[in-house]
Amino acid sequence: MGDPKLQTSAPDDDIAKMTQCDAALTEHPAAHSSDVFRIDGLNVAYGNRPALRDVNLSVRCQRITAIVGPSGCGKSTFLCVLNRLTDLIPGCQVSGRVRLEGEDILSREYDVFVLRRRVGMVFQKPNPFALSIRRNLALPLKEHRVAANEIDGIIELSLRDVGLWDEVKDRLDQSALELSGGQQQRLCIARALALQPEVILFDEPCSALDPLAGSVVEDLIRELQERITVLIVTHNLAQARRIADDVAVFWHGDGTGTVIECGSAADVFESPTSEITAAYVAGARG
Amino acid sequence: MIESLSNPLLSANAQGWSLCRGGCAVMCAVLAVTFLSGCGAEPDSQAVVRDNGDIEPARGSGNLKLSGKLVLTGSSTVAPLAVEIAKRFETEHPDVRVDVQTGGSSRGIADALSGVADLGLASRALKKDEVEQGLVGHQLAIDGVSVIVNADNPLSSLTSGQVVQLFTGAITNWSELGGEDADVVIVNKAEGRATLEVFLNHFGLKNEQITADVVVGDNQHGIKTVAGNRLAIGYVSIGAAQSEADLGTPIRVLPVDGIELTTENVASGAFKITRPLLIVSKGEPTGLAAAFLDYAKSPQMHDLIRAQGFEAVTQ
Amino acid sequence: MRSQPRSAAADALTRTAGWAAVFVVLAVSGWLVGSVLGHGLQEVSWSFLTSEPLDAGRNGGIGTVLVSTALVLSVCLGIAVPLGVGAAVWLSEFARPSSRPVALIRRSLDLLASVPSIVFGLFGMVVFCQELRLGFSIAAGGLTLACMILPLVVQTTFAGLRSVPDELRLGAAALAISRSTALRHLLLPAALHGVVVGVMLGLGRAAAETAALIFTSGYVTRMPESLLDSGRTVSVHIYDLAMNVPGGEARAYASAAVLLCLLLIVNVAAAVLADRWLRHQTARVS
Amino acid sequence: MKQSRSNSWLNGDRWLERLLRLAAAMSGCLTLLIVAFVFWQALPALRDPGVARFVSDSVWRPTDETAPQFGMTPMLVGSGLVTLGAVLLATPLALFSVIVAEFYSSRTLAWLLRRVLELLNGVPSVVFGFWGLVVLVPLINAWHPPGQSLLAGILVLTLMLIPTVALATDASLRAVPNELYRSAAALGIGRGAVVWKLAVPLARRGMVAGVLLGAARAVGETMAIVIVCGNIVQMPDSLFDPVRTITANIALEMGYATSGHRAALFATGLLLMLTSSLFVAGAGLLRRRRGRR
Repeated sequence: MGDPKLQTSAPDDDIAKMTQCDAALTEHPAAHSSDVFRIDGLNVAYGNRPALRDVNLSVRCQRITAIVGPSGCGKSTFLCVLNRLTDLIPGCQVSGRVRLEGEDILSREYDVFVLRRRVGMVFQKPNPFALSIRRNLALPLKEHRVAANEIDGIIELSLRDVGLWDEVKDRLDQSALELSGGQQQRLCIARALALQPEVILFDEPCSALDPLAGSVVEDLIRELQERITVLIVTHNLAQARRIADDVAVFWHGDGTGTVIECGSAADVFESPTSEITAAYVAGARG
Repeated sequence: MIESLSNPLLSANAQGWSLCRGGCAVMCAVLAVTFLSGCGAEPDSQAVVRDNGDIEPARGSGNLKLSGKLVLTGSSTVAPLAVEIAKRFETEHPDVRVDVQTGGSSRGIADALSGVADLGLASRALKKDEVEQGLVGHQLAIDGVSVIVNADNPLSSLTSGQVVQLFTGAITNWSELGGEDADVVIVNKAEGRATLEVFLNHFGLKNEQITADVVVGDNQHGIKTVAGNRLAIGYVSIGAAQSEADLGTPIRVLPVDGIELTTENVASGAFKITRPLLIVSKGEPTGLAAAFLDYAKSPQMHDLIRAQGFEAVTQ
Repeated sequence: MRSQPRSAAADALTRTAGWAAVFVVLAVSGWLVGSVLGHGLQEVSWSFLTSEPLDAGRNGGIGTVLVSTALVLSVCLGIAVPLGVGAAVWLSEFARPSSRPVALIRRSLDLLASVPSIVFGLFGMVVFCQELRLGFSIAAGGLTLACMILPLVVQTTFAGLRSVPDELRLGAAALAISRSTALRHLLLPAALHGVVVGVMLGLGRAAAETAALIFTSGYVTRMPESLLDSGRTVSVHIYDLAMNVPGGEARAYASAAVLLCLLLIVNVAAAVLADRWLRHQTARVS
Repeated sequence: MKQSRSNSWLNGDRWLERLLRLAAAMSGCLTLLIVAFVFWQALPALRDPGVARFVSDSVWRPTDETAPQFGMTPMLVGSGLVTLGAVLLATPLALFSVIVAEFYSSRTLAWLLRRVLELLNGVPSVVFGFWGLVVLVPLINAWHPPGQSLLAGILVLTLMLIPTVALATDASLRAVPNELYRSAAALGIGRGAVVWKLAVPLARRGMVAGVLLGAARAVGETMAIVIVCGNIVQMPDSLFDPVRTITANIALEMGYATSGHRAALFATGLLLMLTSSLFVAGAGLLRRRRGRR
């Protein structure tokens, strides 16, 4: 994976996969060859307190899947399971099966470093490191043994991808903390993109930004969809309607979250099967 | 949440006992390594001294080449003097190293007994049980104990009886002795100090009879306390008191029973509140230790002894 | 803290109380430090700094004593800093916070901090000088001091690391950055002030220590030839002159003034270096 | 190929972890070693007069040939009072100074303050004691003799604690990222609120650590206390009464103590460590309970 050749060839693989992608909605929970993630019977608990119960979901390749639902229903926890950031939380127990292209990522043998490289993540609050803009991107690249002579190229490419290059190309060696909030968030996305992930998880990426910066990030996410599978947690139903191909609605009962509805955005928003979903998305309509 | 997130851990479970065991093992290993290196270093200190046992006839003569290392530990009162003697000894015998360490008379005695030190330093006479264990005291110098008051105190002398009354609380106000109308502040020495024992013995007191207001440790501590308190009365080593008074520290040495507390009076025995300053050896010393002891007791050392405010013993 | 004063009033109160506190602290420290320097500096000369003590310290200088001090402190910091920072990093970044070893180690370090220094001295004397046959030596003194300042280094470094926000750790993990890299480039720089403060506090305490050293590194004023030689440190020298040598007060002040000046130089150097390193870390071109 | 590479990263981490764990374990074991050492030295006294006598005897007279007495309570109280007083005085002074340095002052003054505190931290305790004896004690004496007193001890110790508490607090305040303050200011939150509701809670851990370290230093401090506290073994009735702390007692008598007396001194040291560890444990419990609420 660290081999630059492999990296440059990765997009080709993605294109190949895209051609296999079925435009039709995947029937839940049936298997589908184009599914990136298949989650079966996922349970998560913090100590004795269950947080997610029996989550079943498939995530389609090169689509934007929006995860919506009220606060505290385990959406962010769910994202953290997908790149095993849950490992970092003491007392967090995860059971069930989460398969990334057929491989069970929850198994002990599965290498989390490989997983996190394949599945990038962007957080709600921009979290650039207290380093220069350049080093923010270079540090993870070096960590993944990307050849030194390629790093500058990848940095430029990634910054161009997020539309930041022209804004920062003259001050790459200044602290990333001097950027504005929106710029910081785009830097974080660029940082994730630089590692050529197959999937990017967004945890409410726009909610800490002003509306203008938020819409820039939103547009960016929509562009990414052409190359990468996107999972996005959002409170903003309007945003979900604007960008999502598929939608999964999380709800909580007895303090435990679960998926109550999933499907294409059109289906979920226009003809929800569950009454709760109907009531919930009514907010988005109104 | 912050609390619960606060320790990122990639499934590395810390097992308490294996941890402790590992730690102990490493600790032992480290100790062992240091131990070995310590052993390696030892011969050039102790063994040489032992070698010197063979040239014992050289006692006291500076002509014969002495070499090796001598360790002296003990009384903080004697230590500065011992350092000066050691320095002079080293210049005469360039291959000899004499290390002086402090820590109190009891330590000097204990170290001489256990062999940690070649010679011990003590600022009091040996007790009976210490002599029974084979310790020999070699008197290096003599030190007097004098009563001191603040320089503002109008008193010019005291009788033994007055000292006893003051320290036992029979007199609590300076006006009873013709001073100002204020409470006396008694400065006593801490348990175990040689000065305390000498003082108590001389006046026939017991420590629990003394109604102390302040308890001090070292001589300088007592001097500074009396210097800073108009109403204080205490007792300290005479050499220290005199040299401080000469330097302008606001204290005054009070003659007791009319005997001026000069070092000459101490030397002649006219002044009786005295204590011996000893070098202690286990059995009769041999080799380097004996050479050093003879040197220390020789009359050439008298200037050093007086420079430290003590009185030399004239035999 | 629990009361919720109105912001403006709280601000004014905090400001007043704060400046009062600063005034008290500066005034009293100034008084103390000023009186030491005032009494001491007039005695300080080049020959005082380079020559050997004479006449129990009343004459001569403190050259050999300074050398011994430097050696004892080097041994002490050379052991306590790696050990202490390492332990703090493990406690903060690797161990579970509620696990028994962590609680045990932290509790025991708290206990260690309250051991009277004279007990450390006796411990050092028995363990390092006698059992390990180091004798009265600079090595034994340094080891004893290392034991003494260890809690200080661990606790301040630990506190510094714990104040680093967890987003940084999650962000690094999401980019599949290994913990060694995250520590070196992200966490330790962020906690640098804690580490530096820990080391500085430890250094100051070690330089100021008397009781523990009288029993271990000893009282000898000769120029040390190796770490196995006994050597008197400045604070032991000050103690001896002030409390044990009649007429030693002037030289005690002079030695204290020298000690303070040296500490000031070391502290300023450390502060400047830490700042510069932080800036360098931010801006370094990869 | 993926596997082997990533495993090498993991191995790096694993080795680092082992190394660090070793460091932590060694630190822990060191304490065990010291406690064991003190216990071993104190054992004769724990056996012979026995622990009960430490509390039940009314006076401390360990060298009496006929009826030695081993009452440690007044000295334990002395240690406790001196520590308590110094911590109560030093904590607000340190905390407020640090807050000023961080939020209210120019960078130059903050820098200066930090250097002064570091300098103060490196002043040998004998210098504190000497200064206290020459300057502070005569002042107190003029007010209420004999001057060497609980109060003098508390004041000198306060001065010694301020750097420890302040610098530890400062370090954790500075570790709170600046944007946090900036964003709070941007939201129109006043500085007072930023300080008390944002910065102080975030840096709480460092503060508590600082105060605990300071308290521990206060408990263990010897030289300065010996010089200014007067060292009379008694229950003080007022701030102006002299007291003897356990550490002062050890320092005063250890150099002159033999066998049984020496063991008794170690026993006082052990008692001191146990008491202070109980307090630390109690503080920890309190913290945890409040954290849960």
